Amino acid sequence: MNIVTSLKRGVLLVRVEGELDMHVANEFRETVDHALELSGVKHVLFNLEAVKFIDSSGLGVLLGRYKKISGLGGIMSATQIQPQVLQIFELSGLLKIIKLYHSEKEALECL
Amino acid sequence: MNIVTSLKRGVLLVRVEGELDMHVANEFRETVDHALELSGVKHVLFNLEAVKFIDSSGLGVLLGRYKKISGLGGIMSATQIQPQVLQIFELSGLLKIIKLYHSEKEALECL
Amino acid sequence: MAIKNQITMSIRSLSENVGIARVSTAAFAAQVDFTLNEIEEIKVAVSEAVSNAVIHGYEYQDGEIEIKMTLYEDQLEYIIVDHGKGIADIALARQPSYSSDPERMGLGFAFMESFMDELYIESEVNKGTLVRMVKKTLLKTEH
Amino acid sequence: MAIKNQITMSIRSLSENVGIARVSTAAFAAQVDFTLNEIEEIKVAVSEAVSNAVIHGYEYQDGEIEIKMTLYEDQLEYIIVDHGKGIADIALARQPSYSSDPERMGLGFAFMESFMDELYIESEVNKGTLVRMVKKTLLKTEH
Ligand SMILES: Nc1ncnc2c1ncn2[C@@H]1O[C@H](COP(=O)(O)OP(=O)(O)O)[C@@H](O)[C@H]1O
Ligand SMILES: Nc1ncnc2c1ncn2[C@@H]1O[C@H](COP(=O)(O)OP(=O)(O)O)[C@@H](O)[C@H]1O
Repeated sequence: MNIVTSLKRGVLLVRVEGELDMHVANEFRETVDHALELSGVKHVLFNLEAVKFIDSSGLGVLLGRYKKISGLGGIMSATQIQPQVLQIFELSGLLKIIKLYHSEKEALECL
Repeated sequence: MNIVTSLKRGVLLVRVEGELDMHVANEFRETVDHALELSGVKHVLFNLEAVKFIDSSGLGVLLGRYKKISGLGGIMSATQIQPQVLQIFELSGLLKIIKLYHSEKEALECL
Repeated sequence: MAIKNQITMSIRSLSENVGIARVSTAAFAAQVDFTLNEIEEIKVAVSEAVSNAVIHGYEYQDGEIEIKMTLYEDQLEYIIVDHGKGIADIALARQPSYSSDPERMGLGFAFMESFMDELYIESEVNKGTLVRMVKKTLLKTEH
Repeated sequence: MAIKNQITMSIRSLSENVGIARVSTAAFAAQVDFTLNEIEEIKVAVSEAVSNAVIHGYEYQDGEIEIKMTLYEDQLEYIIVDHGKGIADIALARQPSYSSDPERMGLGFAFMESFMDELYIESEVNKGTLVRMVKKTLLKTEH
């Protein structure tokens, strides 16, 4: 798992690479929460292009981030989701609460 | 394993995809030998771009093809070898008897 | 039913082994002409079952998890066994969104159920849990 | 030496399982910060040992092959065991280019030797063969 966070136009951009399962769930949660606190912004955009696998443990951390972000009044969105990850998002209902964009550019313009 | 053979300027071009181990050795041998007989040509060019793995069983079939081809007075050559496969070729001495080219085009012009 | 291939694995209850189990079971499934999507479904189902053994079965403590993969004429079977805590009420545990852990989503069994063709659970409190999942290979050819 | 992780596998002696063993052992090795090249070397070594069990140990007949992978503080160990034909003269078998089969290259043990840091072979005729290979992980970190 490789996570790179950066600030773009008042949005926390999180680029994730790897398989989002229970093994990396803690590290993922801590990295994102830490970056959120440091940056002081409230909107988060996940670029999931390099996430080839997710299961319910990975979903759980994303849902936890959603609760935190919306508690701050922010919007959680994602871009470049792989079909396999999208299927899991659909099944779990996560698709209803997370905003999807085709590209980072599009997302940053809309947020 | 996926093997596609074709005739180009009197050379049998063999494009291989997959892992060249004992599981696919027989199929590989039969496909190449059959194409050699059908075509009636004597030079063979292997495009190994999509061969990500080879072990001594895979090497064995290549060496067997070399013996057959040189017995017919032909030249055996290969193109686009992956670094990992190249290392095995070097260690086994196969590099000394097989001609390497950068591209199919270069090989077909030289053969 | 004649067994065409079988692999058994015994892994330690460690989170890093969930990914290794996933890779191994996917490689086993690749013998059959499943689509990439079906292989992904198997990976999710196995990931859920093995994660459950680590999280709930052994509560992140030491333990062994056994994985048995069997290829039959018409189906692929995965059995995941732990010798941990066990499940008191299987019907409750299988309910979507039910989790004994407020931090978790309760979707593990729901995913196993939707991604595989059969799901069977056997469990005894303080003895352990066995999860058996089947994916049909009918109309598929083998490599 | 403390064991940090361990997985055992039992596979049938079938050529399709050589690739599955390779994938599983590579996934196990990926816990350590090996380079891609080192992982490839491990894959070749494991492929040779498992292929030998299928080809020479069981001569393509039914049989079980056990694979034990262990991660220690400073090394990764792979043990491959078959209960087949065995090797009468291990020193001879280890010689590069020696093969009891004229169709083969006799490079299996040579590759195991050059790609791993240690190679140890134990064998008894009609009992079986054990191959133990070690790759040092010194100076590597774990994920
Ligand atoms: N191997 C197991 N050992 C003990 N309890 C288990 C096991 N697997 C599942 N359970 C129980 O079943 C519940 C539901 O499991 P699941 O649907 O996978 O959701 P989750 O893992 O998110 O809790 C778990 O919360 C747990 O109480
Ligand atoms: N698992 C085994 N069981 C029985 N004999 C073996 C086994 N592994 C190797 N051998 C013997 O050792 C010889 C050398 O093995 P190796 O160096 O791998 O070359 P190759 O597989 O090409 O013959 C084999 O030809 C065989 O006679």
